[in-house]
Amino acid sequence: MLKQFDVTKSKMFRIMDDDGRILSDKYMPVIDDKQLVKAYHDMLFARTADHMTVSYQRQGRIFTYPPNFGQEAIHGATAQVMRYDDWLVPAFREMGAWLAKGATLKDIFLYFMGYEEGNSWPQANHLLPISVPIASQLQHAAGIGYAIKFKKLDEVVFAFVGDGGTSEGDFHEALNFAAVWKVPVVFVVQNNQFAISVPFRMQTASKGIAIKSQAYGMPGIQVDGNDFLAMLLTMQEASEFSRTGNGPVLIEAVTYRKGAHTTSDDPSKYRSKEEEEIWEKKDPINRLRNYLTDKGLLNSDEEARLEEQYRSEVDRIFVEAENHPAYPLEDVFKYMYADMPDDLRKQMANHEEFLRWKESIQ
Amino acid sequence: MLKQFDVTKSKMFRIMDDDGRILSDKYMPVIDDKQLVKAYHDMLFARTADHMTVSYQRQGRIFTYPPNFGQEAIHGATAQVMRYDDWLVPAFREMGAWLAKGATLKDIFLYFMGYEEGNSWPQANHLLPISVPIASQLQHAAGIGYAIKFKKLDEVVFAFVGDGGTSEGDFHEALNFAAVWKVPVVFVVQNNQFAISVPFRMQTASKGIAIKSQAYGMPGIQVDGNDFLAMLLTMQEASEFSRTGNGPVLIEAVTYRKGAHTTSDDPSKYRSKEEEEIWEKKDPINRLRNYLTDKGLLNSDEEARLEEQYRSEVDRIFVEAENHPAYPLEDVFKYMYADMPDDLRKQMANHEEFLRWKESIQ
Amino acid sequence: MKIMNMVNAINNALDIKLSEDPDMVIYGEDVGVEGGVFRVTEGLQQKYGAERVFDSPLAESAIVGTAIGMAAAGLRPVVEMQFCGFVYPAFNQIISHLARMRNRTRGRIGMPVVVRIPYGGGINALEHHSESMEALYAQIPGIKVVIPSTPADAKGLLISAIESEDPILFMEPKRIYRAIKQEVSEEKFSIPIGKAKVVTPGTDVTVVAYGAMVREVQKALPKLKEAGISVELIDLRTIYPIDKVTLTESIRKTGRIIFVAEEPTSFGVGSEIIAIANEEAFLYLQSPPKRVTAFDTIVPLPKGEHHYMISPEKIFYEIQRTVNF
Amino acid sequence: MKIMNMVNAINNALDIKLSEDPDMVIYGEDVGVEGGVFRVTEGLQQKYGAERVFDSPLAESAIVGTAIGMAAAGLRPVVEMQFCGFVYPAFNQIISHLARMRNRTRGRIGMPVVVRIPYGGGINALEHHSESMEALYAQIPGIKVVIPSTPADAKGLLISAIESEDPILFMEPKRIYRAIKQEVSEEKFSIPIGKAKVVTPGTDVTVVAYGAMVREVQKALPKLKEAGISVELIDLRTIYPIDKVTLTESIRKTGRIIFVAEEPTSFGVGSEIIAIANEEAFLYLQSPPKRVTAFDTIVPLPKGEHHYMISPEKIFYEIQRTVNF
Ligand SMILES: Cc1ncc(C[n+]2csc(CCOP(=O)(O)OP(=O)(O)O)c2C)c(N)n1
Ligand SMILES: Cc1ncc(C[n+]2csc(CCOP(=O)(O)OP(=O)(O)O)c2C)c(N)n1
Ligand SMILES: [Mg+2]
Ligand SMILES: [Mg+2]
Repeated sequence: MLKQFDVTKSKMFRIMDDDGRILSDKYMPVIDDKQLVKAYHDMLFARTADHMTVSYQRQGRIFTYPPNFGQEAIHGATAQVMRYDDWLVPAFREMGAWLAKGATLKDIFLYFMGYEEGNSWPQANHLLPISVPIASQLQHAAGIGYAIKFKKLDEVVFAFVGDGGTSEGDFHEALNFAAVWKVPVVFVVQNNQFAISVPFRMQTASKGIAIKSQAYGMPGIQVDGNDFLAMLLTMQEASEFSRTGNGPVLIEAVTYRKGAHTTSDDPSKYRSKEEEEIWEKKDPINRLRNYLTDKGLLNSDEEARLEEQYRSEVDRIFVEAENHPAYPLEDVFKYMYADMPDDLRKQMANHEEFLRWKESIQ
Repeated sequence: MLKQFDVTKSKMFRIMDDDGRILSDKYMPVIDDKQLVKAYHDMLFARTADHMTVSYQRQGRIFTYPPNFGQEAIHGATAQVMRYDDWLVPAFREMGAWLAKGATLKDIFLYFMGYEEGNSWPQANHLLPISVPIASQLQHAAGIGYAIKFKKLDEVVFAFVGDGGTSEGDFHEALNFAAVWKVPVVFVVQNNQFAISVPFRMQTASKGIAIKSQAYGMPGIQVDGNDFLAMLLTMQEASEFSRTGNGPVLIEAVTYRKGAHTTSDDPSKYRSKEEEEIWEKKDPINRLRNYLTDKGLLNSDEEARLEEQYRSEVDRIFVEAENHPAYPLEDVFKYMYADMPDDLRKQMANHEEFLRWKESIQ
Repeated sequence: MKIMNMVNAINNALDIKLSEDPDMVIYGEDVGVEGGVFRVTEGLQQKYGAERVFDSPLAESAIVGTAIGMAAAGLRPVVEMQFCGFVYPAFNQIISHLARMRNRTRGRIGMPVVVRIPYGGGINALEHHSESMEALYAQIPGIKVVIPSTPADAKGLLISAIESEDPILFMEPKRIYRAIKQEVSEEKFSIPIGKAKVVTPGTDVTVVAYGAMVREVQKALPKLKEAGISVELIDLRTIYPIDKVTLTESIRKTGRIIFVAEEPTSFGVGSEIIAIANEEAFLYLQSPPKRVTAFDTIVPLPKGEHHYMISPEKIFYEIQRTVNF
Repeated sequence: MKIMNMVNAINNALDIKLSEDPDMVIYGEDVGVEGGVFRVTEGLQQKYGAERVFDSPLAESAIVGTAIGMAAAGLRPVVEMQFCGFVYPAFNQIISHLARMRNRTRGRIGMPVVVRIPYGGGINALEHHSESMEALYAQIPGIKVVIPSTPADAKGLLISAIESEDPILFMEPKRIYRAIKQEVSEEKFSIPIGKAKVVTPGTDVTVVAYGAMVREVQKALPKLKEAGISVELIDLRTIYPIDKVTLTESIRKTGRIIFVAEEPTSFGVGSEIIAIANEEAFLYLQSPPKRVTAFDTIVPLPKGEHHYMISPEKIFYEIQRTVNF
């Protein structure tokens, strides 16, 4: 598909319709049924965790959190193609992909509870931390790509950014460097139609994002990001393309941020219920469920049981995270440099002296 | 031409061949003979001034200077379309365009002699100063475009940048903003094949620069920047397009930096004589001269006389600039803020005290 | 008079200036339809239209960069950087052009641009949302840096900033956006840039603060009074140019100076305050000028932020130690 | 031993480390084929190939940004910013990632990256080519800032910088790139980061300088000696973390401190030096610590630069006044 796709003309690549029925099986990803069901279950788990995180936030048990609701197929497809040695360079809204790369849900909770530890992901291989400054992480991806090529390794980088992020200069520079260096980076833009309150049409006057690949001389493709099968095929082809030394690829995954921007945001201020309803019909999990059900691969009883199981698993992990030890003073200083400079040591000692005084007067 | 040009397919737009013969008169700019000859003379004047500036620099009479040699047709064409109220947003290699916008040669000399005054251009209307941080000035152009649209004025902005400059994030952001806002900015990239020593092919993997317009949903065109007629038609159409409310345009003017990057640079370190000779044959002034001679519009005696006249005029102006009064201490402080803060006043007074002491001990 | 918090007061200042000056425009990420992530510009697009108050694409460099062009062409842009941690993509435009255009053109092109920057910690935010890096900006020749500490000051200073012919970074202590409410006149008034304010006169020690830290110092005042220490609290209001006259007078009177801020200790505004104390009042100093400032570390995520933030207890503790030096 | 200027010495340090460490790469604008606009990397591409020493597209943010990625993936990039005035597009990558990656990942991903920055005035350059904004960087928690003042120091400090696990901004005083020549060993040696050097011991006054200003102070020394003033000249070498031990010892001994630098006066390294003098040696100070620094203005273009640059005469004048305080 990637080869056939003409960013100046082709329509968004889809395999299934909004109801999960195959539109055309000309291009179908290779994946066995078991794996397909597993992918679906992983997406379900991610959604469950996501929903529960939002409610933990409402309960005041966690700080600001950016929901992933509605974008799970993108992460689920990424999960299927990422190998152990491949790299994942996140923005901040790809929970399913982090989990697939080896991040633990507990770490993710710790992070949004306010511990840096939760962003260090010791169990994960080749996973960069969450990156908040929009689009800046794409340059890291290009650099990792260079290192891979330099060391002649069999690895690919998957780098994420949002539609809003494509407006930043760092997006441009990262794609340009990756293309000039011809390094293995798959750039995935989650075009979820909004950058906080700003709709996509105010972000750029171009016909979508995939076409921006022309500016860098790399292939691009616009794909229905809520269509798991199309997304999977695209990721398979893109990663294969990059892995075999052809340089970077730009994927525009068209989706919708069904939730709020973060838990501090109220989308009703800037978008209509009607619009939300239109997108409700394109929900990626529903579509995949329909497809799998039609294929006789799902059993609704089991699914109810699974969801129940997921909920209690998530909750158990969350409570575990909540019982994480307090943040020691030393941790503020300890990781600033490889060796702590005297100055920092002294600032810490002075603060400890103050704390002793404070204790003494109480 | 702009409408017909397909950035993904069309070949570079040319009207004349390397010898100044018309390849096809399907697209010809409207310009009367007298004006055409004047344009040629202006280019000749700019080249004379440029060459002489380089030799002043060699004589140690001026500091670092970036030669314009070889790129005169771009500036000459711009000169023809810019109106009094239009804006010119320079990079640092468009001398002919600055002069056309009302900058005096004396000011230009003052600037490269090391006076800020030479960058203030009091005689020019709507001319921004020379901008050294690559590509940053394009954002100013987009902002001016917004102001023009906001105030419903009949003005266009001409903004310049080099091929190297297209790699900067600011280039991307500026074009994106201008396109989203649909403001009247003609972005002119002088693709002179080099960014100092770095050849264009190492700057981007895309098929040229015009195609980058696709990323912003604006029209783009690749034009032979050494072909005055093609350049003029392109500038006419682009400015007309922008002036009538259609938003920005991206022009890639393909040219060659025949001289060094600046007077501190030595191109023999990074490019071949053969390459230089190939481009020598495409010299914009020679081509226009051939064309005009064929049309019987030039007279070689007169040209010799003119060149002589230009040389003495340039030299007179240069000597005038050399006799510019010394840079007063106050000028270091005076323009920092609308009103000088006490602190600066005091720093100046302290320095004056030191100077008095220094004088006293001598 | 009306009860306003700082968000209301800033909104009110913007409203007044928008209605007065047809060339003023406001833009930035989410400032239009949504009215800003902190709701500071709420209602202004409805009132003045989407040509004067609008959302921009997500690119800080271009937000400042285009404001420079607009100012050159006669508009008066007031732009918002969404958080202090996201100004950096615009750093080049700020330092290379916004701060330099007037000087570069020998006064021909001034830069009447206001860049609003919510800054500072204490709101349990994500990474990059809590920094206090005002010293980075204060040291850039060609711009001015203003920080209000109350709703009324925010209004008066912002009106001055918008009317200034020079570029102003207007840093808003988001921690007290809604925490302090006071009566603020709905009429137009302005407070001069470059003048500090003596919040509480005193005789034993000069305490210099600004932004959210003024309130933290105030919280420590009763206990200090109890301890018999008379504090002269100065709200700097403008970080550059610093009001050395007010500072010097106070230090010469009290002989002691303590600087309280959220910023990291080294190479900060506090260093400059100490330098000023030395240059202007060396012979009056009875104890070493003291910085009560944050560690030279990155602001910890919320679970560690209490270690980092300056508390009234710490202010009390350090002031007492300085006075007993 | 071989006679080297600073360009030779830096080139030699890069050469030694390239030959030692196969994971080290060098890139930036014009550093490959051309060997850099100052010829600092000359010959290295020929020797080590275009995969290890190469030209990048023109984009500072991506130069630093990709270096961050390379470091995360096990390379050791040494990148060049062409001039001090062109670092700013990379400011976001420096402050938001380079300085923070280690802390953000609780030590899991370190950033062994060196960013070389030719800086400072006195070379009759175009706008933006003469700035000394080291304080901007020194105040960023998470990076270190190193500035050599001689060829040998440049070599030894750069070798330490490349071997450091922390990100280093290595600022090179371009004015003395070729002006100072000295014997430098061709062998590998390193000079520790974070340690200042007592260049000339003395008793009356401590003078702190770095970079090109060390030489300017040295030019003033004979006259000062004539005037009976014994100067202890300290070359800071590292701007962050500052060697407070050496500084404090010296100030306690001399009782007087003068800071000499090309940077603007306010909010600079000098402010921090004064703060340190106060915090560490208040009771020893016999006169106000003094900054002999540039105006709080933009560096003038060449015709005005003599007003701005610090001269040996001015250094003499200010030292004499301080000692006679
Ligand atoms: C450089 C920078 N500017 C502003 C912000 C504040 N901010 C956080 S998310 C966001 C919108 C991002 O939109 P998009 O890239 O579409 O990603 P999405 O949130 O939709 O996943 C903004 C403006 C930031 N984090 N970084
Ligand atoms: C932001 C920035 N980085 C680096 C430089 C140094 N520099 C000056 S000109 C130049 C090359 C510019 O190449 P190009 O854009 O093609 O313009 P040309 O010089 O060819 O006209 C460089 C790297 C600069 N001026 N600004
Ligand atoms: Mg989005
Ligand atoms: Mg060029």
